Amino acid sequence: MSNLTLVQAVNDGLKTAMRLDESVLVLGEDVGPKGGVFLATEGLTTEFGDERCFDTPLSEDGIIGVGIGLAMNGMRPVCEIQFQDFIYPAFDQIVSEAAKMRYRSGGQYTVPMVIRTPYGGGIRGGLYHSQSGEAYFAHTAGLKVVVPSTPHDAKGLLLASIADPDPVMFLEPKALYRSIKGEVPEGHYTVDLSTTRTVTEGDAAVVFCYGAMVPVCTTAVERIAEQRGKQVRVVDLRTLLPLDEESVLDHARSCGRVVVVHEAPRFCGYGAELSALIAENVIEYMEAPIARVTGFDTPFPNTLEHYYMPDARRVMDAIERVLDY
Amino acid sequence: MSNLTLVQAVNDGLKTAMRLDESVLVLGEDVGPKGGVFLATEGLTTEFGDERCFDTPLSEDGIIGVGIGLAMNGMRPVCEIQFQDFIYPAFDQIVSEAAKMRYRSGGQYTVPMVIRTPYGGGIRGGLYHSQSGEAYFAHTAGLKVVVPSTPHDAKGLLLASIADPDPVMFLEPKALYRSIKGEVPEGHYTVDLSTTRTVTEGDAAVVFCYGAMVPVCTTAVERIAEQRGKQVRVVDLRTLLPLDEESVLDHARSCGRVVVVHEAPRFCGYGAELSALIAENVIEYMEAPIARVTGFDTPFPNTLEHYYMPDARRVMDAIERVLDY
Amino acid sequence: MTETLQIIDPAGKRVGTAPRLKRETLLRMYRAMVVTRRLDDRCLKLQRSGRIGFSIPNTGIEAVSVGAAAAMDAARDWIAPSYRDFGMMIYHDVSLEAMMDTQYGNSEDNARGRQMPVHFSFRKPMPFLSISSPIGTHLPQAVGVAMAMRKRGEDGVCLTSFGDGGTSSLGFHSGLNFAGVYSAPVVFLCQNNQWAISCPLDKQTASETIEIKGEAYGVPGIRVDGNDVLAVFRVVSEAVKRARAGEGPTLIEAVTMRMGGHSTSDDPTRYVAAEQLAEWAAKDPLKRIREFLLGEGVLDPAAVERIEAEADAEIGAAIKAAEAKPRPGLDTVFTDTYAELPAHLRRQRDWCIEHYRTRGEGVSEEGEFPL
Amino acid sequence: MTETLQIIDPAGKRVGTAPRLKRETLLRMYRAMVVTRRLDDRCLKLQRSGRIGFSIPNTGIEAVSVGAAAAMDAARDWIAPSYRDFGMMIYHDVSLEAMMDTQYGNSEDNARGRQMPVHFSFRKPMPFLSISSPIGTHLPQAVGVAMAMRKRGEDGVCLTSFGDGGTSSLGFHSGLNFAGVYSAPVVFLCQNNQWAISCPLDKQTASETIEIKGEAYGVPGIRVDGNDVLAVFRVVSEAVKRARAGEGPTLIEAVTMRMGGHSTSDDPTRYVAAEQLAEWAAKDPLKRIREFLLGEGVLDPAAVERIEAEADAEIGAAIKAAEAKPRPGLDTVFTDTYAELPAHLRRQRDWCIEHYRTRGEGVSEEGEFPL
Ligand SMILES: Cc1ncc(C[n+]2csc(CCOP(=O)(O)OP(=O)(O)O)c2C)c(N)n1
Ligand SMILES: Cc1ncc(C[n+]2csc(CCOP(=O)(O)OP(=O)(O)O)c2C)c(N)n1
Ligand SMILES: [Mg+2]
Ligand SMILES: [Mg+2]
Repeated sequence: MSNLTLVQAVNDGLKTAMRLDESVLVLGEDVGPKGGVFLATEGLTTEFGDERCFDTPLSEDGIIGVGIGLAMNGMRPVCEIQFQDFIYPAFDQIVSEAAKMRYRSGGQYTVPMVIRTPYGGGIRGGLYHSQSGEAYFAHTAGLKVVVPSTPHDAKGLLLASIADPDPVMFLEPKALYRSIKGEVPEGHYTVDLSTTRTVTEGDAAVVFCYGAMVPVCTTAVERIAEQRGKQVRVVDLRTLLPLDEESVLDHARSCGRVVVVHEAPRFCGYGAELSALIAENVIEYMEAPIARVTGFDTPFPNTLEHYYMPDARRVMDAIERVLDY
Repeated sequence: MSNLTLVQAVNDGLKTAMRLDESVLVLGEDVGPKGGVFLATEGLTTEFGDERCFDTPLSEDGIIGVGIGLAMNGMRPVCEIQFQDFIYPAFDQIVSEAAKMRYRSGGQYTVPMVIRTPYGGGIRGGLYHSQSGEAYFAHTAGLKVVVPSTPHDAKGLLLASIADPDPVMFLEPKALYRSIKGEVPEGHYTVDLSTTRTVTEGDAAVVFCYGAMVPVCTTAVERIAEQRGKQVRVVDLRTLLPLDEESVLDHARSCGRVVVVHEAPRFCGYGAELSALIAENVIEYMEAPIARVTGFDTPFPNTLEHYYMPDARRVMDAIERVLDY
Repeated sequence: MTETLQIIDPAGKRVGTAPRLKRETLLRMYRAMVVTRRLDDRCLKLQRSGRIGFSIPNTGIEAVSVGAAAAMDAARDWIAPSYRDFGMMIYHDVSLEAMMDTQYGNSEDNARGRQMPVHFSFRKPMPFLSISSPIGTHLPQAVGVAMAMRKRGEDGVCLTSFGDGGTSSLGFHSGLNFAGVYSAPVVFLCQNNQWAISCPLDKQTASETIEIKGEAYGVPGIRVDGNDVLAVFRVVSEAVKRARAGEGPTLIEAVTMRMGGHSTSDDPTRYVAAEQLAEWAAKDPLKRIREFLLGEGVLDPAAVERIEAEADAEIGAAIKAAEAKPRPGLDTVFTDTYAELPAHLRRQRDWCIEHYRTRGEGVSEEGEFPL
Repeated sequence: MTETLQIIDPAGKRVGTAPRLKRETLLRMYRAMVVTRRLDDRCLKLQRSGRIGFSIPNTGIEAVSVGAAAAMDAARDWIAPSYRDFGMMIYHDVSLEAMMDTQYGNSEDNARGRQMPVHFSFRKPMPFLSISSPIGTHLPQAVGVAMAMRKRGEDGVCLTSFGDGGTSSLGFHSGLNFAGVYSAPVVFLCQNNQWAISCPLDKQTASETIEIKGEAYGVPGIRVDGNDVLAVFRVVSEAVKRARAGEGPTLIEAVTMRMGGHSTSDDPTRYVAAEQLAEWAAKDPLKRIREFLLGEGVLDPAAVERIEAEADAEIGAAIKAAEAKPRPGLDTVFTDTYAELPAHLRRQRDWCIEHYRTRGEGVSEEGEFPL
């Protein structure tokens, strides 16, 4: 066990995978000598050489396209996209190619590739260093979408993603990169994909969240507990696709009151799918409207980013709304 | 009035706009002498010359990027993307640039541009000539997303979109291009964006749909009326973003039973937002689960496409489920 | 203007030094071109008669596909073809029945009937990367495939083929750039057939040639007569040799002409001038190699007839076999989305199969459907 | 190797024919370079002291921005700059206060505090296209801007600037290709400053030069000493002349060096060798033009001091003014998403303003926030 930040846990996960498996490669912009703009790949080129961790030209299309080729021919590429906001030049390679290769070739060609990228607000990055695009990927059949919220899960989910036979979008909450530390086991271990984590117990209501919103929601339910003595459950989804739908429906059924939280814009955001699943399968158990706490349906601002992003107080308001309904 | 197919109505709309406004331009692959692969731009180069309707190199990124530049400098470009499946190379220009230009420049630069593209299944096009990607765009603040389902609306909504000061994704249901005809007024008229259309009256339940699913849903409710004497309302959303939420909530409230239909994959599809809106605002009026009838969460197949796409019978099953709940 | 390598002139006369090739190799190339020409023709007819949904004309470009494929070693190389490369698979003895299974999208189609016709995907006898509709996406993928071999210390090469329109795609730019930077063992083969659907070359790019685009990436370029199968074979062989030796990628521009429509959905008379077709008809690649081989005594009129007759028989048999196969099972709509069906897809599959069973339409596993 | 145009050598001696320029123009260029150098320095200090969030070092590249901007006509041309082009706006008299408003993201920032610092956007005194973070997206946009002028029969030209890393982007490929095909009046200016964050030029592309990439698009390319403001001015002026005359686009490679970090978040000592910096320090563009103008008698030591003092005063005043302005109002989170606020955004705005009012945080219109 060692006490690591989330970004150190990612770095540890990459090193662990590369030590165990020669075919694991890391590529992306500035991942080499510089170690990545957030230092997630620090030391990899030194330890594994520039054949296994290498800088690429400034082309996300190239990074993912080449990654797909490497993956189809026996390698396990881990591609870094410097900011999730800059992934769109590669959208075609991800959505048209990586996600559909197995299907369209009847399994003859497959893409065991991980795409790591920091997402979300909180660093004063404005429109293009703050986005949360998970819904674009969660709507894309053939992809898996993973979002860790603790150092332990970051390493365990990353190792599970690298071992996965299909392409995985690994979205890292950059707001948590250095703001939280946690115990991380040495060496290799995995956290199963498509499993949720119950962060706090309680059945007055359930809050579904992921990534950087997990600590925000935890703070909110702690205050609710203090102020109203009500125990609210927080569930960290961890894998957005394929989602553990049974778990979501069980939590919703047993609590009867649901709040869904994410920092991405609301309209057609990931939270909509959670609400829809519940409204379609367990609506009869709902004792209140299904509330959403999200970013606004605008681009991401800079000076006022903290008024854009959901915070504990906004989550508390929603919890109180469903409790008092 | 003249009786036109949907694709002829689009062509008529383009000619009408180009005759009235010098600044309206049409660009895209094969839109010139060939008249577009679906003939939507037939005759434009002949009538308006190749300065106003011109073929482009094979680059969607270029088509949209150049279109944005034309729009920022006083033109009203109408860009054609040959199939919606091929729009992803331009995803960055659409999502990062067109959608955010007004916001990030404080309104100094704006993008009055229309992106026309045929979407959806039904022509045996397999993975890459059948997709329905509306949810990707509906989740993108700054865009408008319009989907016509009749020749009359196709022309009227297209003219409204061309006149709109913001970028509009104009998704044309290719399955309806020639399969339906309808009366279309001569000359210029518009159908307001962000307004829905009630296709059939009734209050036993309401079916929300758009594009190629509208006739499918209409057939389904007719059969339901015959077989069970229940009148079910069909609402054609027409504009997916900004959605007329009040109208959706009113219909849901007054019917109490809701079915949402689209051919795109279900998970994080557009239907999820409709369910979420209802579950958040009028859940107390719901007398049954909110049912979704959609394509499956897989890529789009070819030989078996008719088993992938929702048809009247699948919509009927869902209506009966909510009626009998 | 860069000169264009030619070995056999349109009349079939030798004008350059032909590569030293065994008699069998020459016949194998010729045979592949004959089969390609005739299979293409049959597919167009099958489409017109409504028995298959779609096809892509290959007439006029056979020398590019076959000449290039002949330069590749099935034992260690990969090919990432375009959709207009029937000849590559045919040269490497992919079974015509397997190809027709994809044309019909039947239960034995490698792509399980999920892709449109002509979107082939084979692993044997050598890897033919799954063909995609989006243009150019396979170029950076080919670079990755090639880099993987280098990283493992193998000496394989990846050949990737695309059209003149493909040079405008994202994948061309990122593919050539990455290949140049990493000196990847890739051969980029541009089948310059003058048209991208209705877009003529001069509206596609203002560059003097396509071959010259290699300069932008530090990738040597060369231009070859695409209707001269021996010339194509030679330049691709030389590029493969360089790549194997670790000397990096090459961009080859094979100048030819699309003699048919873009696809069975296209009407080229709307935009292709009759003169252009006539001019190119005189340079027909198949006639050219036939005349050459007859002159060299490799072929005689009897052999010509025999090869054509064998080709027709083989094609006929393949069509008959493919047509007899049922449609894929309903479960193939769901399988291969992931390695394993996740819970939500299991539910969707079970619902789907049950739904259509109650409708009396389609039984999953057996793949039988009422007409 | 293509030769690189130079007019003034590092010592400030004339080695080529200088463009005929009025005294005032020379002084205006010099002044703009001085202001750029000093404003850049102040912004880095403001960031270190936490008064602004971020900035982009401009030191070393001033001659590229200023020389190019000086070739543009504010009355009819457009500029689509990169984020490392302070000098372009400064040359064209964009007010330093307006620039600092963006650096602070205050209530008078043109971008309403929505963008990060250095993402400028101006309409006056001439159009400076809104700067985006995504690399290369503005190239095809610049082509569209230029095409619009042609279609209206205007003779305006659009200058667009980007870095060496930008040549790998989608926008470089589509922008140059479309410009070549439509012969659009665009000047593509690559500020080759040797680095893309930590990626050196030879890992960015294997091409011999960047200028040569024009060949791939039929766009003439030329290479110029980017630390020689007169040489940059001359090649850009010639390219503008061609473009105005309807002779189409040009690709210019201005060879220079990024003397600071990529941004205030970057530590270049991790990857840039001290030798490289020393070598380029000797070629400093500002010192070079100063020596030249002193030699020409256009400047004297007193004028040098005066110009620097004036610059500092102006910069100080701009910072003081910008810092005094409040943050933007809460409603600016919602406005400008569309021309008019749609119903759902009106609801979200009203909820937001009400929510934070009850929390005692922030009153919309007035834009006042408790610290
Ligand atoms: C990204 C993308 N855009 C558009 C299309 C539609 N399309 C299919 S083939 C084609 C032309 C391709 O021309 P070329 O690359 O020269 O190949 P050829 O068909 O001539 O062999 C186009 C535009 C596509 N398949 N993919
Ligand atoms: C599409 C995209 N990918 C990655 C980035 C992150 N990034 C910002 S600047 C930069 C390097 C740009 O280098 P260059 O084009 O040479 O311009 P310079 O900074 O040297 O002026 C990178 C990789 C980005 N902004 N956009
Ligand atoms: Mg072609
Ligand atoms: Mg640079």
